[in-house]
Amino acid sequence: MRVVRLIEEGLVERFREGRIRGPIHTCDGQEAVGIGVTAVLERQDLITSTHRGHAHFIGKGLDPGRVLAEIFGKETGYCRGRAGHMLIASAEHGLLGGSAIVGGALPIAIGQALGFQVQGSDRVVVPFFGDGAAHIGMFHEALNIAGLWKLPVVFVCEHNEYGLTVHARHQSPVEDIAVRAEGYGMPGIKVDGNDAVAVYRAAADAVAGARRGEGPTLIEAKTYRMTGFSTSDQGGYQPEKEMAAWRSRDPIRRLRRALAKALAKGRLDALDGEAGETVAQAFAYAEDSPLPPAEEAYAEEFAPPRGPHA
Amino acid sequence: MRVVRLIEEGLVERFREGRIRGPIHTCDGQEAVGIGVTAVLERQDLITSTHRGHAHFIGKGLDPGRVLAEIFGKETGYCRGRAGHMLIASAEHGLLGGSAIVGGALPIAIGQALGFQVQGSDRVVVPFFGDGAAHIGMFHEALNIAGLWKLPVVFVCEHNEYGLTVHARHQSPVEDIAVRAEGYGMPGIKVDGNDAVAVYRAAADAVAGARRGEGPTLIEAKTYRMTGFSTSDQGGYQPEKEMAAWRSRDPIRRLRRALAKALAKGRLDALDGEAGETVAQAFAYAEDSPLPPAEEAYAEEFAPPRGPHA
Amino acid sequence: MRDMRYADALHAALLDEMRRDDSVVVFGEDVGVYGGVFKVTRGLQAEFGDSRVRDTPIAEQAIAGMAIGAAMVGLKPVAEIMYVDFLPLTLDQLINQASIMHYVWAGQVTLPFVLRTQGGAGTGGGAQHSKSLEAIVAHVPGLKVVMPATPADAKGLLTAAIRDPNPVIFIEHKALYNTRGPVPDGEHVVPIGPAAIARPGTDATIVANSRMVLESLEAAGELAAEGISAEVIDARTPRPLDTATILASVQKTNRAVVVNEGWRTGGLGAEISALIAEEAFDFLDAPVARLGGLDRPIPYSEPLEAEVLPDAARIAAAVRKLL
Amino acid sequence: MRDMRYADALHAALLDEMRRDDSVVVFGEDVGVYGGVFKVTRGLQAEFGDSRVRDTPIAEQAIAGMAIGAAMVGLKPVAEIMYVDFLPLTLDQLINQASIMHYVWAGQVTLPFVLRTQGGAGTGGGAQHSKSLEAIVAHVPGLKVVMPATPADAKGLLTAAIRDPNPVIFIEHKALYNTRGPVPDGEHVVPIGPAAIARPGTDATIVANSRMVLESLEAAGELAAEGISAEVIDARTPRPLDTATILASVQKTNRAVVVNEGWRTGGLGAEISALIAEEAFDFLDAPVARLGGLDRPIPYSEPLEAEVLPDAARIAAAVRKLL
Ligand SMILES: Cc1ncc(C[n+]2csc(CCOP(=O)(O)OP(=O)(O)O)c2C)c(N)n1
Ligand SMILES: Cc1ncc(C[n+]2csc(CCOP(=O)(O)OP(=O)(O)O)c2C)c(N)n1
Ligand SMILES: [Mg+2]
Ligand SMILES: [Mg+2]
Repeated sequence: MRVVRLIEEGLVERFREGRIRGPIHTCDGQEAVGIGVTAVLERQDLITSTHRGHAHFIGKGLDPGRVLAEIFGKETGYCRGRAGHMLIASAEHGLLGGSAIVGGALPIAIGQALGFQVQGSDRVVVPFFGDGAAHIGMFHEALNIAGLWKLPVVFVCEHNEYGLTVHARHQSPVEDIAVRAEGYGMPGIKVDGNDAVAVYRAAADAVAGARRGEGPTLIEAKTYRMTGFSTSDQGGYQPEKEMAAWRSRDPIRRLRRALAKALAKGRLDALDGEAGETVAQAFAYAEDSPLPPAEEAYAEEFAPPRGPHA
Repeated sequence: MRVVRLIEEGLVERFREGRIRGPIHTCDGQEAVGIGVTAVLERQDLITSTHRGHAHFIGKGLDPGRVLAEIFGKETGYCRGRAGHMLIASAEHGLLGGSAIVGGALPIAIGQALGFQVQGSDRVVVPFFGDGAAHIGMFHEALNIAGLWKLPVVFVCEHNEYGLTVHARHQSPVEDIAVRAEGYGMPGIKVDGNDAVAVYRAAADAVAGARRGEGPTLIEAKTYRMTGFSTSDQGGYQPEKEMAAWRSRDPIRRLRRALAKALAKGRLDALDGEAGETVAQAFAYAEDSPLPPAEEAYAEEFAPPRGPHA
Repeated sequence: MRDMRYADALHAALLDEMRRDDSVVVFGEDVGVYGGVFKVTRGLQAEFGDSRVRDTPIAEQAIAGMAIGAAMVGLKPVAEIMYVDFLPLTLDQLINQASIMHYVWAGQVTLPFVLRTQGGAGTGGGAQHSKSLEAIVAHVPGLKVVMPATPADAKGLLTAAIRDPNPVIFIEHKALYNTRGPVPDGEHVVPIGPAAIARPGTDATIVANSRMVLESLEAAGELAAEGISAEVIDARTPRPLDTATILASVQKTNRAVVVNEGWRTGGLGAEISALIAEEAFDFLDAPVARLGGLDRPIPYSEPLEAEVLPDAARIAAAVRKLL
Repeated sequence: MRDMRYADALHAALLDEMRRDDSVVVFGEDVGVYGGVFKVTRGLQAEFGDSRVRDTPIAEQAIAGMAIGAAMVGLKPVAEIMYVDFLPLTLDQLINQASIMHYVWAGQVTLPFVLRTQGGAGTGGGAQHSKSLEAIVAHVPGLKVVMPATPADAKGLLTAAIRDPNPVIFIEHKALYNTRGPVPDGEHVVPIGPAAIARPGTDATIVANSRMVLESLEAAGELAAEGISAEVIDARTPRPLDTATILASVQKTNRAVVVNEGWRTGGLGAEISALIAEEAFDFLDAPVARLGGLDRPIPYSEPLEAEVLPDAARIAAAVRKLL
């Protein structure tokens, strides 16, 4: 979580200095969800991510340097600079992948799960999505089919109270997305999304169930986006009081307090130091990497055929 | 209901003789839903219909002769033969309109209701749709928004146990669509769709509530399609026992039994006779009407502008 | 060679590929128990079971998305969208997801799936069940678009599509399912890309696809009786388009008629007409004639529907006018 | 005349029309409290209230459907789809519903709604936030498609679109919002249909739209310095397309370059190139040159993104090659 936070702070700083193109969507305040859930997964399990994916990337084991390189549009990025900050994928880490179409990865995630079911594999798919995505049609189609076929999926809704700038109460008449699970024949679990341990426990149960073939679960993690929608956010719609209340629930400080009881004081500081080091190296790597040459734009439109007997 | 049944019998017969083009989707067995619900509505209330709309058309007061003329592709049809059997609309009767895209009219229906709400009108919109339509994304988006904005809509799901050929149990993990209403902040009502009086009562309550500004209701009418999906249905998937069980619950015979207690015997026979007469005349009108001339295909692509100060 | 119905040729391709390769799966609305509304998937669920052959709910966005996801993890899905008219429901998944992934993720994934669908008018389906929407998908880089006109191509191109590592939108024509023609025995693969010369000729080139190939062949027959030799090119894969074959033909005949059932404005014919005039300008003795569907929704009534579609008589007339 | 930003000109049109006509309503994602991600709808909710100006959930299919339904009962909705990349989600509603109703229902309803959206690349939005998809909607009979290039047209065409009794897909360009230009004071209506002659010339015709008009004007400026007089036509309404103005220009200049930011294959340029070659064949001294976006998903990295887009240098080069 510390790595994620530091990466985002570094990105926002560099964006302000005009050194990155795209707006940066930080998951500042919601790190516990991505980190808590991915901690449960095996490398061969898949996740799909969103425009707000830094915790997912780091949690799933991607190299921070190559993540940053992609965000900087560099040749050494996971997708050679073609994807950018919102669409990062790393097949070897089971991230397939980022998507900046709200809800757009949900139908794909159930397709991946369908694949695992047909193959008789015990791999599991975890699509992350926001509260705003819970009102788009693709959500409905995907959850209905997942419930119907008992697909090995754990749907993780990061409920951070806002769509882009519109509060959840103006997006839906129901406060909890989890109540919809009943209409899809699956359990709906509400969890404190700022409590990494609680998130981990809920995800562990759901993933284990999915792995055993018991079908999908909808997990709704209640959390909050502390620093606005993205770096292009002009603000003005998140009440200061609300923000202050959530700031006091910062998931990193909470986890730190919990760990402080179990670990020696020095250990935590050492971990923080390592995180700082990792992130500094990652930025250096990304910034020193070359941009792709313009000719790479002409890369093949299609994958080459696999021959007549593919 | 008798008129609807006779119309469909006449259409199926003529389709078999090769005198109509399109496959005919009968609502044979489900007439009580369309008739029971529309009986509650005022002329200025709107309905949207489906590919299976004969009860809706007749219930909303359209002239059977002009309905049939449209189905025959005649110039005297409600849409001059351009719409055909699945897309009939009659603005003056508040049918806007048929749609053969499953679920496709739901977003439009809430738009109509939005219009009435903005205008401060007490008109109500009733979109009809099938159980199969309850799993498509547009259903979800429409119900969420209707619940959120408390739009004057009554959603009527005609649950006839099948999509096209696939049983409801292979389309969704939940038996009752009505359970989903909770996820949209609206009441979900289950009603015996083969009981015209029960349907009428449920619709009357829901429509009155919507008219008073209390927001939408989802009504799920449980019924059955007695004669297959359409005249192009090759059958083989509806178990004979299931069909027989439902045949004994024929809504027309049920209503007749109920009315027999209240009305003199002769009165019912007279009504039947009138229905037969009406339908015979309607077919004669439709069959005698001319086809549109080929040049009509070039009718204007766009509505003419209304001038700079429209 | 065996004489087969177009629908049966498609069925044979599915059956052969499913037997050959366990990773081929079929899903869509009514494709399982019922065997598809055009019966192309009949019997597959009985043979391969309900894991590999699944009836889905009515959820086109999910059908497309599942094809993408399942392809990513190693299946070769052949998903069905019942009518091309419902393809717009899938376009977010096709345009924003399927089409970009191979390129944007720098080759990390391939998406070997086929979306089978069928389009076209002529049977009174009305404005929501008769359209030809190939121009929309053929505009999108990263998607292949295939439209067989004959039973042999139906089998051979569907086989190639299933084996192709890219998303293939495979558009059949509802009025062709009952047409018959010879189909080679055994394995029959028609590569995606090359156009076919459906009838050689020397005086004018007619470029058509799908059902319009049949109308063009009929027109060419009529013209032959008048001493006019028309070459008919079947542009059976609108994307990638075989520009070489089209241009070579026009360079020989110096005249071209382009025919497509979709709406004329902005249709496939626009691309082909522009291509010819841009690349074979010096060879053209007359402007390209472009026939397409009338720019209106497809009306239901028989005389109206007939009026909006190109046909052999109009194609022949267009050729005569060029000479 | 007042010098205005393109975004402000759009805002002014909305404000004026909402004041003039109570039936004009605005809805879409983030258009209310926040005033739109490009701030075009800022302040409208404060002035007109949250019944006429509504933030919607993220539900593009419903947004399009609501525009249709509300228009049917007498409102004039101006709905917003935040990025044209999300337009595919609305295409079922546009193609199967909005586009057919006036014709198929024989004039019983009109659908006076506007779907505002914005497209185009150049800002690092990546493959899902940079596309130009006008060719898809411009192919569909019954839809009007409008793409203003200047602040004056932004105001005048949006006003006309709101008053038009037909569905209008109004496509802005994200890289134009901050451009400035003179806008006539008071009521300013630019009719939908006619193209504009953005710069008169005699040696070659450049047909462009949206941001490519600016690139074309820059190219024409460069060319003028070399003694080449290029006429720049702004095909600002792709549907209905003003064929007369385009053809008249080519008949005068005898040479044409067609430029569009969307993918070249099957793009708007294909229709315009085909049109010119078909209808002005005898006037052409050289084949039409067609420039479009490279047929690839739009890549994120700056050097790659720049490479896939047409620009002034390439347009000027194409003109030189024709002469
Ligand atoms: C289909 C679609 N509609 C709209 C957008 C624009 N958009 C990007 S993020 C966003 C808000 C998403 O809200 P939520 O799902 O809650 O995610 P959060 O940003 O809160 O993490 C919107 C509307 C989009 N990217 N895709
Ligand atoms: C979007 C869409 N998908 C598929 C179809 C094909 N189709 C027509 S009716 C139908 C079944 C609809 O089931 P249901 O909603 O229960 O209505 P019913 O026919 O039972 O009245 C299907 C799949 C369609 N018309 N539209
Ligand atoms: Mg959110
Ligand atoms: Mg049904």
